[in-house]
Amino acid sequence: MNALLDVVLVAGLLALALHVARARDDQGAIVGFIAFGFLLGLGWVRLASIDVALTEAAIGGGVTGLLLLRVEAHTRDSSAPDRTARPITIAAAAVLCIAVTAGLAFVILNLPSPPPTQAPAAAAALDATGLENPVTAVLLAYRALDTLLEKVVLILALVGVWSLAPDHLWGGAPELRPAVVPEPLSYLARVLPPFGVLIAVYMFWVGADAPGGTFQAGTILAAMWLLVMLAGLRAAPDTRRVTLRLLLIVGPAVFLAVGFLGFAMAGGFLAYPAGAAKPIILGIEAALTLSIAVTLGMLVSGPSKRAPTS
Amino acid sequence: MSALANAPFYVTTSGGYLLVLAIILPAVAVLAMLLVPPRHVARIAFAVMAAGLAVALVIVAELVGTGMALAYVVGGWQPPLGLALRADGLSAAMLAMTAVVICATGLFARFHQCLEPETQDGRAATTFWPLLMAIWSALNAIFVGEDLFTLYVALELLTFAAVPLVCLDGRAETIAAALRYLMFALLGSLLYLLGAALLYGVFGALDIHSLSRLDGGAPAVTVALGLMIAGLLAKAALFPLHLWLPPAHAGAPAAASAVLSALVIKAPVFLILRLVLDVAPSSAGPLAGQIFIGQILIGQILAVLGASSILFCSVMAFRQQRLKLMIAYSTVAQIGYLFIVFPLAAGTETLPAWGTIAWTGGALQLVSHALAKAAMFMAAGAVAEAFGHDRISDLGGFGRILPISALAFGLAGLSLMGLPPSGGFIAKCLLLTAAVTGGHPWLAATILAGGLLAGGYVFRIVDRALATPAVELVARRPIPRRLEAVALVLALAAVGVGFVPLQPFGFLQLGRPAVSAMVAP
Amino acid sequence: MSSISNPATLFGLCGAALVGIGLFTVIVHPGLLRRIVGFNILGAGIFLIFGAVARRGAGAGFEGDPVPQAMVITGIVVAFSATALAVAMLQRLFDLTGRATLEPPAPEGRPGSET
Amino acid sequence: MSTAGLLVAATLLLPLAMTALCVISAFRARALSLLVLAPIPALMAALWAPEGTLVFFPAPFRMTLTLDRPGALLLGGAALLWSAAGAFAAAYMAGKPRTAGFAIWWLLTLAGSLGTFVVADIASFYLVYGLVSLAAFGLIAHEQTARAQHAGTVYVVLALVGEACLLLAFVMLAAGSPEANPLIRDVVAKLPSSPMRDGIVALLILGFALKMGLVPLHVWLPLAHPAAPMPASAVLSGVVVKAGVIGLIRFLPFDSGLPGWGAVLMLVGIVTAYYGVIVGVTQLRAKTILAYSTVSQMGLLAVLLGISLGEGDPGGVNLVAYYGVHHTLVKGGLFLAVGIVAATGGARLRPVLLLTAILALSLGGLPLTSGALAKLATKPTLGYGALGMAMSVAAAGSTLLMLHFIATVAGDARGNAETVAPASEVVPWLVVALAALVVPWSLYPAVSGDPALSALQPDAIWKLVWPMALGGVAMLLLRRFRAVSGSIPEGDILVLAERCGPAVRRLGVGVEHLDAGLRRWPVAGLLLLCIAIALAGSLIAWR
Repeated sequence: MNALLDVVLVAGLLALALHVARARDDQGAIVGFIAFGFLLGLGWVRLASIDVALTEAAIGGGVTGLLLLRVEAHTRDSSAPDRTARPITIAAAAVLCIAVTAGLAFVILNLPSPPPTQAPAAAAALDATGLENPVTAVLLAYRALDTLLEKVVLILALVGVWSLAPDHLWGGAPELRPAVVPEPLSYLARVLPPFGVLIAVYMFWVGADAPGGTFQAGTILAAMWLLVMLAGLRAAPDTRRVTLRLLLIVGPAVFLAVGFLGFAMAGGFLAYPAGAAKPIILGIEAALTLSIAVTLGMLVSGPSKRAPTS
Repeated sequence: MSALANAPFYVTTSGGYLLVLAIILPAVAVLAMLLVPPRHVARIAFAVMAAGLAVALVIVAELVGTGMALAYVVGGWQPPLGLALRADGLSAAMLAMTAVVICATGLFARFHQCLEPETQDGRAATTFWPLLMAIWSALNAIFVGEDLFTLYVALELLTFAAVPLVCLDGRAETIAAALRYLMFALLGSLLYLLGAALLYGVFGALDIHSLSRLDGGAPAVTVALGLMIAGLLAKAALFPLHLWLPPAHAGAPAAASAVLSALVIKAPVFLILRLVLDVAPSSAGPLAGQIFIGQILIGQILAVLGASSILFCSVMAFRQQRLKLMIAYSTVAQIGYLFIVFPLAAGTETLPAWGTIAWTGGALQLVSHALAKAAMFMAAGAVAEAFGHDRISDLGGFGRILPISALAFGLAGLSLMGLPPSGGFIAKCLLLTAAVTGGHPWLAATILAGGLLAGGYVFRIVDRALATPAVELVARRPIPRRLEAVALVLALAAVGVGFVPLQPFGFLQLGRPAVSAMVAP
Repeated sequence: MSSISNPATLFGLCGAALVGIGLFTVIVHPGLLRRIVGFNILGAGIFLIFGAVARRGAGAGFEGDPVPQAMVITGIVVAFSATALAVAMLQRLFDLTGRATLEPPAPEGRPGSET
Repeated sequence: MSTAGLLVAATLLLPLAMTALCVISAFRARALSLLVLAPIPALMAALWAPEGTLVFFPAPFRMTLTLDRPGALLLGGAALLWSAAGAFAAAYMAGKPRTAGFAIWWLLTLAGSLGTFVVADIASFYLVYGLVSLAAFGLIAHEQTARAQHAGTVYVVLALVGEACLLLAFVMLAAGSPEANPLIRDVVAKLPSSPMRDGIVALLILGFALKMGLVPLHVWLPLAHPAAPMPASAVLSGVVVKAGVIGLIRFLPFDSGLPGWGAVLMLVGIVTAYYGVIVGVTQLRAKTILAYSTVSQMGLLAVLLGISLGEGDPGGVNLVAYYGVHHTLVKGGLFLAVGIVAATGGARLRPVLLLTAILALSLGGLPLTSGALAKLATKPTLGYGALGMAMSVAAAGSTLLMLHFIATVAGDARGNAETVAPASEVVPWLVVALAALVVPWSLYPAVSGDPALSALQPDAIWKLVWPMALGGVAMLLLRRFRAVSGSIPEGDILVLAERCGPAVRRLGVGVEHLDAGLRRWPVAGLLLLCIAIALAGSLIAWR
């Protein structure tokens, strides 16, 4: 039964991916991609990675889809002729891509057995962190440096997006509200956010011990904020507002501060004092959740569209 | 696993925390810059530059003092579960070079910004600094990172910092160039990530030390390495994957071009070096007396690409009508030299790759090209600033108006041509010696032809600098001496590298296995 | 040789196919927006291969190796950052030129043209 | 370091220091008038430093200097000409634009040129050789006329090719040595047993022949030497070509000899000696005629070098150096003379032309002049067989060429106004001319082993006179064939090479097209996949 479900899932994923590759118009391709994202989330459930499944559904399907739809709507009246590639290019690309896929399939079918894994090592070290969810432990303890760098990546992407504003608008606010706000959107934006915030807080809280965590929670918060801004209930803030900037960096800053405190208190950068690891990690996660929510929201909002106030 | 394998390889050394600082200090600066008002951003940058330069120099001093690699186990979690940082001689040299070029670029950018006080606190000027700091952080992470996934994140950080720099002026052409750069770099990093996934599937670990000790017998390893190296080649813009580099590097502001051409493309090259030497299937390894055939095959493919890059892009550089495009094509050509190192530095039973003169030559080429190319882009920036354009044919006599820039360009050109006394000369001399003694006549011919073509395109500019045009060239605005002086200092540094000894350089072998017996005095 | 009915292998193979489809879209499609979607498909394929590797590494009471799972989460964030940056640049390019492609309207193959 | 050592070191360091001082604008403004001083340490070193002086520079400069017999001979002559030409330049260039730049290029060329005579290690030789080669570009292109630009371009291209040949040769030479930067004499001693011997020697000859201007690599010389300002022409034609001569002296294994390569060098030399004359007599401009004369004379030196190399006679190089000194001073004097004649008119013209004629005919072997001594000194080496005869006929050719030169100069001066060249130009010229006539006498006994008076024997004089007479007759014949003059363009076969220009340009355009194609997105993407598959595939194939 499960095997059948898997096959159907895989078939659906491949069909949707092919649809994205072949669709005539971008809008259809993006709708297909959003569906692909949610299907992929199911696939991750089947791979027993609930953490990833939540992230994939929130980001891959949700926020990325929103981002793509917005830009598609913006650039739709592109008058440039949609030149298609020459047949020879298509044929060569098809051959090479099939070759790559075949090579990968060969490797995947021949992966060593028994499979090498860090699961035992991760489990053995879990006690020292006081956490129950090993993925959170990897993200915030064992490989905390990766996560820290990743947060810098996120912020830097935002710096890059903001740098695309025209000079006279720099520092101003982005504009999300469409010319006409559809009634259902307006309604949803009024009703959903309280629930969203609740779910986010829950996810953040259980993240230490069960699937879920800072990134998933942050994404849901971001989605709620975006909804409010899209419906025009609240305007997007000026990108140079100090409060906004503070919220952006509070997560990474707390993370870094804890890292440096590790020098003094736990004998090394990003080391946690024995016994106090869990509360410290929760503190970092709380700050990160806020920052992620704000960063994602601003990333989707794009560069400034209005001159800064005052 | 033997008992030896159970002893942790990575042990935090006394100066190990410096490696953390090298990565984190610029990252702290990025965060701080977001918070403060625009007028303070540059101050933070200069404070961090001073500190970062000191850190890099202390790392070098520490390495020389102890004669051992620096290492740091982050958070105390041993790899492969946790992450480690490590700096051997080559890494330390890269760190120091990066620090010097970043600091020079910072000064240049500041002087440049001072030319237009009204935009000094504007978008482009303010955004420049966090991007520069992020590049620094990413480069340092790449030079000392030991985990392939950390390196992936650092590579992406590097790309996301470099791309906005390209289109900082906000013109449509530069945005198109930046977008092309972003997309091709993304293609490259995804291929790299794909390879990393396969390697994890085979080994269950991604730290370079674990990978280097495991048997690379599985075909998965070869597929993974092929994907990763190809992905990195795309990011290094080696011919024929250089589509993005000329418009991107030529369109960026002068200070940004200097960093992009001098440093950013060196990061993937550095990683390829590590993959080929440390991860590529050495099967039984040198101890069993086998020559690493896998490395040799990869090396030959890379050398063919490198040689084509040298010849093809040197001709392209010669054909350019715009100064900055010429310098950009010259970058692609000069990167080629770093890839012909692979067959030349093929190690033997008794002499590991890093004990060969070609290894030293390659490292010197990397450093001297970074210094010379940064100097060249800065000089070109001063020229473009003074005359409002960089059309080579209309620059006749610019040497009389901007003598310091012309001198900097000429000295940097000396290094690119491989003429003495310069770092480029020593590098190419060592590579040529390796090619001659190792029986690679085609590579020797390529090195010489590349030098000739470089001579051609450099002299074209020098000739313009000395020319007397029919219509006297007039500077649009005066260029402050200190702006030009930064370029000159870097060019002099490139020449100064020429005074290192002409032999395998002991410092570059520090922290590499089995060198204690063969470090040259 | 692992059994195909094993979900790890099946999804791994699916990932391989997605990589191929993603690469094809990225290379062949002239529209920038579609290329960005292609990158996301390519990324999804890679993450699925990570997922297959993670699933195979189940043990010690976990249903998968947590290390690659964490890597996927980090990877998704990075991929999203890339998408956001690319989309913003595409939008700006469109605002400035009215084009959503990098190819110029003129016939291709002209020397010096930015193709 | 001994005084002699200091002098040798100062040979190189003083001009470099003066160049560095040009950073200061006050010094830069006066640099031109100080040019005369720059070669003084070299002159003193050549006169007083004992043979075999060795100087080691401390690390990291890895430079070793030495002074041996041929080096000292050439160094002395070169330093004298540099100094006098410097004094001449101070007067000649005064008031002209861009003198500071001229002085800087002059000092750099000077440092490199004198350096080639004294450095002893390979890397430093390449350094100073590169310096003289590339800095000379600044002198050649100085006047910025279309001619000068063209000459400069041709010069740089060929100079870079020469550098590349030499770099490869030096690397191959040093490859067998345990030291990274060995002394030249150490590696040359091992050259005959090197497995890459023939390749190395071929590259050495190619590289240095380019600098000397041996046919067919002489094309840059008749373009470049006349293009420079007068004093620069003098040093380019007088001294800078000697960098090639000293290179061959230093790097070819004269101790053991290489008969095959000796013959090659000799053959090239004979061809060059005649070729220079034949093309030279068709030329219309005085400076170009002198440049072709330099080509011809360098051919003679190549013959001498070839004989020494073939016979393994290390003493032969002293003779080469002796002949080189003679040529340095005479050719320098002649180029300066062109400047003096152009600035002189009326009654003063006659003595000036007379001295010019004596100098010119000295190249043909006029008795009592340095040319006579040089020809006599080389006679025993050349022998009295076919080779000796061929060289005597070449001397006749030199006479012919010089008569053509005198006629041209005198013709150019016919319309000169009644003026007198300034003393500040005439004095340096007289010094060079005097030195050209006197110095070889003092060196003759040491080099030839005969007393100087032996050069006054009747049979010695006869050996010199008949070729000159032959040259004179040829000149009379030449006058009849007016069609000859101007029939061959400057740089002769270069014109043929430049026909290839369009083809090269087409190649460049082709490369651009290819680049545009490769840089298209789908193409680059496909290539990326190809490379990935090739990298992975090559490894799998190996398994």
